[in-house]
Amino acid sequence: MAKLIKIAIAGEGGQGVQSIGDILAEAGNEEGKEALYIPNFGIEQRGGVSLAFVQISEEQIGSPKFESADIVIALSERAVARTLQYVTKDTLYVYDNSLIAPPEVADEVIGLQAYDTVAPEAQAGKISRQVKSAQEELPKNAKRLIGIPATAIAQKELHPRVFNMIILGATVRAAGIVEMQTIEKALESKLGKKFTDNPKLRVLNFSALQKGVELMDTALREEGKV
Amino acid sequence: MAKLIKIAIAGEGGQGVQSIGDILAEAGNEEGKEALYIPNFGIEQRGGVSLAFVQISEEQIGSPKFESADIVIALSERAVARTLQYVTKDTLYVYDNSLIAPPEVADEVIGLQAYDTVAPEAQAGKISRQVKSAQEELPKNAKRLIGIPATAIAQKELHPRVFNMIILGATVRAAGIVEMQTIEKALESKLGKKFTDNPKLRVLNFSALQKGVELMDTALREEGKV
Amino acid sequence: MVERLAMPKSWRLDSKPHKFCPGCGHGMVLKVLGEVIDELAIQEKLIFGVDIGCSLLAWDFFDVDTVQTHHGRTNPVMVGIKRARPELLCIAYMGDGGAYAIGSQHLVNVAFRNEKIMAIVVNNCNYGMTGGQMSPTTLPGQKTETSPYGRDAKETGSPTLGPEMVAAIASPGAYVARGSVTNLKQLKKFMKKAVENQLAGNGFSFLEVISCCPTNWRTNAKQTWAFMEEEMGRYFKTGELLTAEKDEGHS
Amino acid sequence: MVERLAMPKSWRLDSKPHKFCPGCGHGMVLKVLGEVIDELAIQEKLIFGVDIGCSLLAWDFFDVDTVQTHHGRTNPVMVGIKRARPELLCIAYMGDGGAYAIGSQHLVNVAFRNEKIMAIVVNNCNYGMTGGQMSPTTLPGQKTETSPYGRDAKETGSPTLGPEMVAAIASPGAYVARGSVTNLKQLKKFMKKAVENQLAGNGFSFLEVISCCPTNWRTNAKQTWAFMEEEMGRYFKTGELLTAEKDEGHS
Amino acid sequence: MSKKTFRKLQYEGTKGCFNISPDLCKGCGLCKEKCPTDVLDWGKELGVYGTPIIVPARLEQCIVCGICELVCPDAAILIEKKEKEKKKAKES
Amino acid sequence: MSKKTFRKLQYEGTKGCFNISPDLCKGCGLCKEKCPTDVLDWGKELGVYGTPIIVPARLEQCIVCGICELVCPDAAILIEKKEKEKKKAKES
Amino acid sequence: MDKLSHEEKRAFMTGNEAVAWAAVAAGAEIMNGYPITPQNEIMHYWTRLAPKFNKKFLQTEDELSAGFTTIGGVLGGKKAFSATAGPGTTLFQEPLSMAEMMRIPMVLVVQQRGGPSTATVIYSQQEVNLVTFGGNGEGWRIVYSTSSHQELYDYTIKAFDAAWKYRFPAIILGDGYQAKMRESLLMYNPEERGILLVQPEVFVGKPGLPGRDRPADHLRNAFSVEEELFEAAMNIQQEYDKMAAEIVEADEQQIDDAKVVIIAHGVVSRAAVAAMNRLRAKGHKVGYFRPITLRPFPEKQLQAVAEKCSNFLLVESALGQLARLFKEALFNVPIKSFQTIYKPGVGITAEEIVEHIESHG
Amino acid sequence: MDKLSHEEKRAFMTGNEAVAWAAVAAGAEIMNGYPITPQNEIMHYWTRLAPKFNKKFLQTEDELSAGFTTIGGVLGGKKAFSATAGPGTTLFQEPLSMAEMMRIPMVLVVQQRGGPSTATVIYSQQEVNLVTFGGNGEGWRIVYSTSSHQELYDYTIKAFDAAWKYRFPAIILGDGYQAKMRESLLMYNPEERGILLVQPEVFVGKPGLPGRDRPADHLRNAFSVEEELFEAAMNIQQEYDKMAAEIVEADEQQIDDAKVVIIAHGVVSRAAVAAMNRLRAKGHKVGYFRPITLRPFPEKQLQAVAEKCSNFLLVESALGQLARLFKEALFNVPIKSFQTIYKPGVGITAEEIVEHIESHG
Ligand SMILES: Cc1ncc(C[n+]2csc(CCOP(=O)(O)OP(=O)(O)O)c2C)c(N)n1
Ligand SMILES: Cc1ncc(C[n+]2csc(CCOP(=O)(O)OP(=O)(O)O)c2C)c(N)n1
Ligand code: SF4
Ligand code: SF4
Ligand code: SF4
Ligand code: SF4
Ligand code: SF4
Ligand code: SF4
Ligand SMILES: [Mg+2]
Ligand SMILES: [Mg+2]
Repeated sequence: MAKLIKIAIAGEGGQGVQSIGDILAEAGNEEGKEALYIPNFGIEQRGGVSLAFVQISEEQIGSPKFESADIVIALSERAVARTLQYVTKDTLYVYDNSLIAPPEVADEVIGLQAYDTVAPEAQAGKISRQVKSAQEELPKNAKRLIGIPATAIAQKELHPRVFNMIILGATVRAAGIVEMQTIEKALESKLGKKFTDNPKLRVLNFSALQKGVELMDTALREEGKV
Repeated sequence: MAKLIKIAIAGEGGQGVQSIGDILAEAGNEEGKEALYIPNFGIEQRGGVSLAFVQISEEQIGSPKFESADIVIALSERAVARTLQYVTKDTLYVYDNSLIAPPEVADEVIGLQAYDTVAPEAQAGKISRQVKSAQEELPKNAKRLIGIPATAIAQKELHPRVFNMIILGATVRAAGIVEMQTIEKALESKLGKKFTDNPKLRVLNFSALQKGVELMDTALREEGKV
Repeated sequence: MVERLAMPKSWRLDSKPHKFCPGCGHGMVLKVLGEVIDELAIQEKLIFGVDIGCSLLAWDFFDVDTVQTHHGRTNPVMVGIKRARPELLCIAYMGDGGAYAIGSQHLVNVAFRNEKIMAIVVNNCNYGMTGGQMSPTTLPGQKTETSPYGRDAKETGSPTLGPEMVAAIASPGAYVARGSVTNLKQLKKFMKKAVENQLAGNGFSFLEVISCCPTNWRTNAKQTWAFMEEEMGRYFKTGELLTAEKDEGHS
Repeated sequence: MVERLAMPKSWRLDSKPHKFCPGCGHGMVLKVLGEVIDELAIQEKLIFGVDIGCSLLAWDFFDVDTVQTHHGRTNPVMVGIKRARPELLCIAYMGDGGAYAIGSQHLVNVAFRNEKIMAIVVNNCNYGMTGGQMSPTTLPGQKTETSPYGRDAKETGSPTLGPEMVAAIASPGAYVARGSVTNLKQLKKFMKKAVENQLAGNGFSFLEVISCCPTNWRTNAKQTWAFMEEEMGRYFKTGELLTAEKDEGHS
Repeated sequence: MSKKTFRKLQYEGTKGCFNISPDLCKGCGLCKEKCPTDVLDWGKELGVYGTPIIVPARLEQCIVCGICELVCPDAAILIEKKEKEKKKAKES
Repeated sequence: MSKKTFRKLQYEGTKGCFNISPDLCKGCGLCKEKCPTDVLDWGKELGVYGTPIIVPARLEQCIVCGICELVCPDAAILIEKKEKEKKKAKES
Repeated sequence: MDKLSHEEKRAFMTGNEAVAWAAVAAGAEIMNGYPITPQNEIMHYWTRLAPKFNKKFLQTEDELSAGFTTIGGVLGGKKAFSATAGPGTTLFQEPLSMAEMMRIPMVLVVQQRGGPSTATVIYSQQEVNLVTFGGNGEGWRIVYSTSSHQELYDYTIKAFDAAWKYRFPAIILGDGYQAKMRESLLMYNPEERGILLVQPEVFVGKPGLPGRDRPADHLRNAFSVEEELFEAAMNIQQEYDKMAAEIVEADEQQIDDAKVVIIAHGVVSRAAVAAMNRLRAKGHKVGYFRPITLRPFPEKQLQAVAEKCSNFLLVESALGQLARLFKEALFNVPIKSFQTIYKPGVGITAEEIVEHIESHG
Repeated sequence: MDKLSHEEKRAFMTGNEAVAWAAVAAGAEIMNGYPITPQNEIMHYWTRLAPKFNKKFLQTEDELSAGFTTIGGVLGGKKAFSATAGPGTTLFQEPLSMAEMMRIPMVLVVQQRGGPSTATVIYSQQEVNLVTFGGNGEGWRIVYSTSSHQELYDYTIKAFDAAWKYRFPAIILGDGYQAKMRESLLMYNPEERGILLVQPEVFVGKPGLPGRDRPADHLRNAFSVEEELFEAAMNIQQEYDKMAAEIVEADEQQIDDAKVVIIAHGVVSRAAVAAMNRLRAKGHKVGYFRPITLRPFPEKQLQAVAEKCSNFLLVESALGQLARLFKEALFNVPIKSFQTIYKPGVGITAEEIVEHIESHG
């Protein structure tokens, strides 16, 4: 494993992108590594693409943002366009190849995912360019392109709200820099109260994580690269 | 005559010091010379010493304030103390050797002199040191010390209010850089309206000017230096 | 495909859907304003000034010349334009923070001077743009990011009553009212009268609007309406506080 | 030789005669304040804040800890001290310019927040310190350096009614009054009540004083009195506008 | 100058037409809460922010009062009264 | 701490003493205008700003009302009532 | 009457009065301001001139409002200006920063007083930092430092022209001495001298229905993402640099054979010239250099001087504010010697400079 | 409870949260502030911590009030601070200038955002001019530029100490990236580490009857005449210079054999170090220098570097603001080469620096 791994995650406002980044980094820190997470923010219109930058390293980390990512996760069509700039020939590019997940508007939060409208100045950066179709735009220069049907699986097998846990699981598997256990610990400390109140939630989230690991496993295996 | 003459005039708030400075400079300008007049001002308590700096020259004038004056006019005890710093061995030092003139508080202005309280930030600089007695403090290093009984003469022969016109006349005589005619013209343009309303005023002011010239003449002659 | 649907003609299509959050009161206020612009046919001579605050998201909202200014400074910028070009109509659009906190010296002095501009204050009981801090109009007990345990009126005071203050200091010719997005017909009436007051050159026109910020309030639609109608309604009474005495003989 | 003559004990002798112009109203206000300090025995716990304006000339006026601040900023400095040390008494002393123009955001927000300080505004209808420009309280038609042809109310507004404004926005516990140096007994009564209101911790205490600036008004003694009694008296009514509702149970 | 257009879904009821644009509806639900006859509910189609849009689920109850149109902050709803209705409204 | 002192001129009248300090009087004239019995006028002595000070030119008219003391912005006047007067004042 | 008389005329007046007249000559239409010593008389004269020349004036509630109403006047298409000093200059940084970003040609006269804080109302050269690089930005302003009433007049006219031509805020930097002293100057109507005044243009409220006849003007100073700002900033900087070459100004005398060059700006440069002349009269080879534009700074001109003589005596009524600009301009230029006279808040006389040079060489 | 726990603990949090904890650790008692992105969370955390630690908070009506109430808190003898950014930093110059003149140890955290004007709420290094030399004065402040959460913590503690020890206002200069990113730091109670925190002192309201038991405290910032100000200014400058030697700080690495030295400050210096390491790994002899105190500036330290290697690459997220301080410090020091990467308002990555050095040498 490289000493420093750089991950860019992008998606729609409601997809829980920031939670993925945050938990990843927190787990890295938990393991005694240097970890740095920074969201993109600005004066924003809702519905802009939300971007999270995560770096985990054995050593001190340089600038909080970077130009090229080791792993890019794109969770919507617009996210694909927005993340092209971070892709190099060494990038592992992960995208959701099921339909784009509609975030649900409801009052009770199941996973960490929610319809999280944020105030304008805390909003992730928007993309003003018009996006055509994700397929057309998928990066041609990446080292590997991996499609994960996270949305479909979440809806079919688990619950739409844990979509981002699947993604988190997949990312952890791909990055291989933190232990799944630590992720679970981090989740536990974030959602501990909710988990105690409703133990089903814990099961649901942890299953989703596991599902993500498996999906990534399969994907990597299918591409015959592991 | 020197190319540049520097005059510092100091007195109590009500003695019309600024008018003397202003008219002197204006007359210099009127004659096509370079002239510069600047009052001392600051956040001030009333009753501070009022200082006027005048320079008249054939050429462009440097800094508006100066360290050594060719002529210093001190019109009160405190003014003597305040002006010592401008005296060098080349300075002609003129002071009022009659009693210090009490400015009159009245509503109608006769000469340019008046009880001119000004707002704090427009006030001339104060002196904070305690002054003992003018006689003790008279500069010892001046080229010439000339006492003029302006107050006494004004009160006795003319009118207390034209005290500063006597001083102006004396200064013009001593400086020798502007014509008395120009001074009269400057006065005329300042007080023209008042003079027309009350022609006696013109006579009074012009007599005072003339008196000042004579007093200075005498003084200079007495000191056997002219 | 359709062009405007229910959008006023003065709304600029290119910037729609607009940049406000889902359910944001700013959208309702600007719809009412758009209708008034249309109905009074003032699009050509209107200068719209937006403050920093969520109002800045309206910087390209209308097909109307618009200046986005600094936080709290929209009133003076509009005063400057109005005095330079009295034939123009100037509307300063701002939040409760911009109007009653950082820009309050401008507001009270604009009122004292009876400047012939109009000011709209969208009162959402918090600093929306910056993520929901306490504002001068935050209700007692209301939790915000800087009053996490609820606003303590003893320590931080009672909610600012803007129109009441302006009415207390305004001169004859001024128009002062408070409307609410919970009563859009009344709001429109006030908005129109306020604009007309400027058209007539009577004096300062001031309109506060009770509005909502579901994002920072963390309310769903039902709670949003309830908070405005009940909680805010208790403190902030709608109605006209001052109307120009002299005849409003405008076109 | 005599020490104090008619000077209150809290006046500092070293800085007397004080720095105000002959006939300046500030002297009268500060004499009344000095007497109140003496009578309420608050010299030890009083912090006196003076604004930039002629009030700054009082920076060493009393034998009382005194802070000279910036133009318009005396209210916030006093708020900062009071909140840091609630056991102290804080009085912000300023002119009509400092209070109603450049510092008006502080004044209205201090009132909104019901800060437990006291503010004295010496209203002399102009900017005295800077040589007599128009101020928010300049009377219609009054000539000043920046209204050389007389204040035009249409263009520049009507005189600010400070206590009326503060009373309109103040909270329970606040004390708001206007006195005048033309009625020094009444002024002293108001001054005392205002100080007591802070002593009791009731709320914001606000006192405007009709005062004179013979230097910039260019008035003689007779005219000075007349201007205050007649011209200013017409606009600015003395009296108590708000008194604390709850019992003032102080020592 | 602006040439932008928005999709419109039209639902024809007895008293009038309910029009909604998925390109404008942000799914805030304000209209739903205000409808006096509980006509509105969430639809299947997604709006501009990827959230379900409002549809007149119980259109038959619609009295074309226009409140939903009035309150929508995004001008996503247009209520078109049928001519008859309009006349009636005027007469009454 | 402060040791500063000021000169005092005392004028004794029938009802009390009129005290004025030339070190404090700035000659503003405010007292003169307010004296109800026209006691005050300009004196020969000069005050702190070199202007004539106030003197009780018609002291016999003085009713020791204290108004002049009250209004003097420079605390230059002190009115001392005679004991009798004080009592009288109290009684009435 | 809304124009100056056509004759040139020699006048004897204060600097503040000269500025008021110059603003009229420059075609200024609106002044919005808040009183502060020592610039008050600019407002006093302007309010007296205003009705005669059909000009407008507004006394605002503070300097923030003075700045933002002035910006409003400019947006309305009028030549608008203000004047301030000291703490007022501090507050003016907020509107100035908006003007920098939005390219709003507001004009500001600054008559420096003592600092920091309230300090004195009298005089200093301590507002150089603030006028050149105040604000949360990159110093996109034009700053003319004047040394005489004639220059106050000339550069007030220039400042309006440069502001409107290049669309940057422009500052005329004087001081309390210049403000309050009286000396002579030649007043003129620039158009009579063939100076074609740049005409103001309307920013908002142009004719035509926005959205139909013309696009609406949507002016902003806030950006959503970093890259937008970066582009805007690089753009403005480029235009600033382009302008710099065209407007930069300096004055120098007797450099060619100089053994010492006195550096000064503003009113202090008068003492510098006087000192130079006196020293020359005594046979000392002394020269003088003075930046007139402090922003942009005449770097090339100064570097050319340094090539001829690099024994410098820098003189200012501040603690090294001019010196910082000077040092930046001479970065990586070898200097033989560098001496200073720093007198924060007090005037500097020719005598002192002469004395210094005679005793320090 | 009004003290931090005694254990040191590794935390993972945002920079804003780190500042709030650091202020508690430094013994800060009062925060008065006005919201502005990207510093808001400092206030959010402080308001949550306040009741637990017996601290006070006031949300003021604007930054002027935030500054002046903070000054009031300090005068009352409490460690008081505020936090701001962008246009707020501009407004803070007025209270800062009063603090400079009256030697009031107020502490201010600045999280830089894009400028000028409202610009962006995100990030920049464009407030260097303002924090170092804003205000109508001479820059009598202490400015620590931090590059990590650990430093935000450490230097917040240092800033309070330096402010109260030397009686100058102190600024902790961060930026939006540092404010909003999460990374690890070690939190500690300074007293447990043997750091003796400087205790605050009361300015007004001391015990005893003024005029009898003690002289009354009469504090002012205005002077009547020029000479009074001159004396005061020279005095303060002298004390500032004396302090400078004691508190100035810089960081440098691998200078001795360096062929190029990268100059950066704040968060950008992380990219500089990373670039240096990568380039070293490739065999390029690259060093790095970073001023930690921007005021006073580590001139001597920089000059010592220049003696060893004077091929510089200066990198900043602004248009030459650090460069101006750098050039001033190296006045009359010959330099071999000077290159720059200026990126106003956007982040700078190690990659860019590596690229630049590899392609430009
Ligand atoms: C001088 C300055 N201080 C602070 C800010 C940060 N700021 C931007 S918007 C805002 C508050 C907005 O609240 P409000 O005016 O009520 O408008 P809303 O967003 O609630 O509609 C603040 C404090 C700023 N931009 N400029
Ligand atoms: C920021 C700032 N702007 C302007 C000034 C100049 N200034 C000093 S005092 C003053 C006006 C004083 O008027 P007022 O507050 O009414 O007090 P007065 O002198 O009349 O008692 C002004 C404008 C200043 N010191 N600071
Ligand atoms: S944050 Fe609040 S006020 Fe701002 S756009 Fe969102 S809902 Fe509206
Ligand atoms: S200028 Fe006016 S207010 Fe100021 S001290 Fe003189 S009389 Fe009093
Ligand atoms: S028009 Fe009225 S009844 Fe019909 S859906 Fe809308 S709100 Fe409901
Ligand atoms: S109010 Fe408008 S945006 Fe909100 S749900 Fe209804 S139609 Fe959609
Ligand atoms: S005490 Fe009364 S009557 Fe006597 S002089 Fe004074 S004012 Fe006049
Ligand atoms: S009021 Fe006081 S200062 Fe004025 S004249 Fe009378 S005694 Fe003198
Ligand atoms: Mg708000
Ligand atoms: Mg006043």
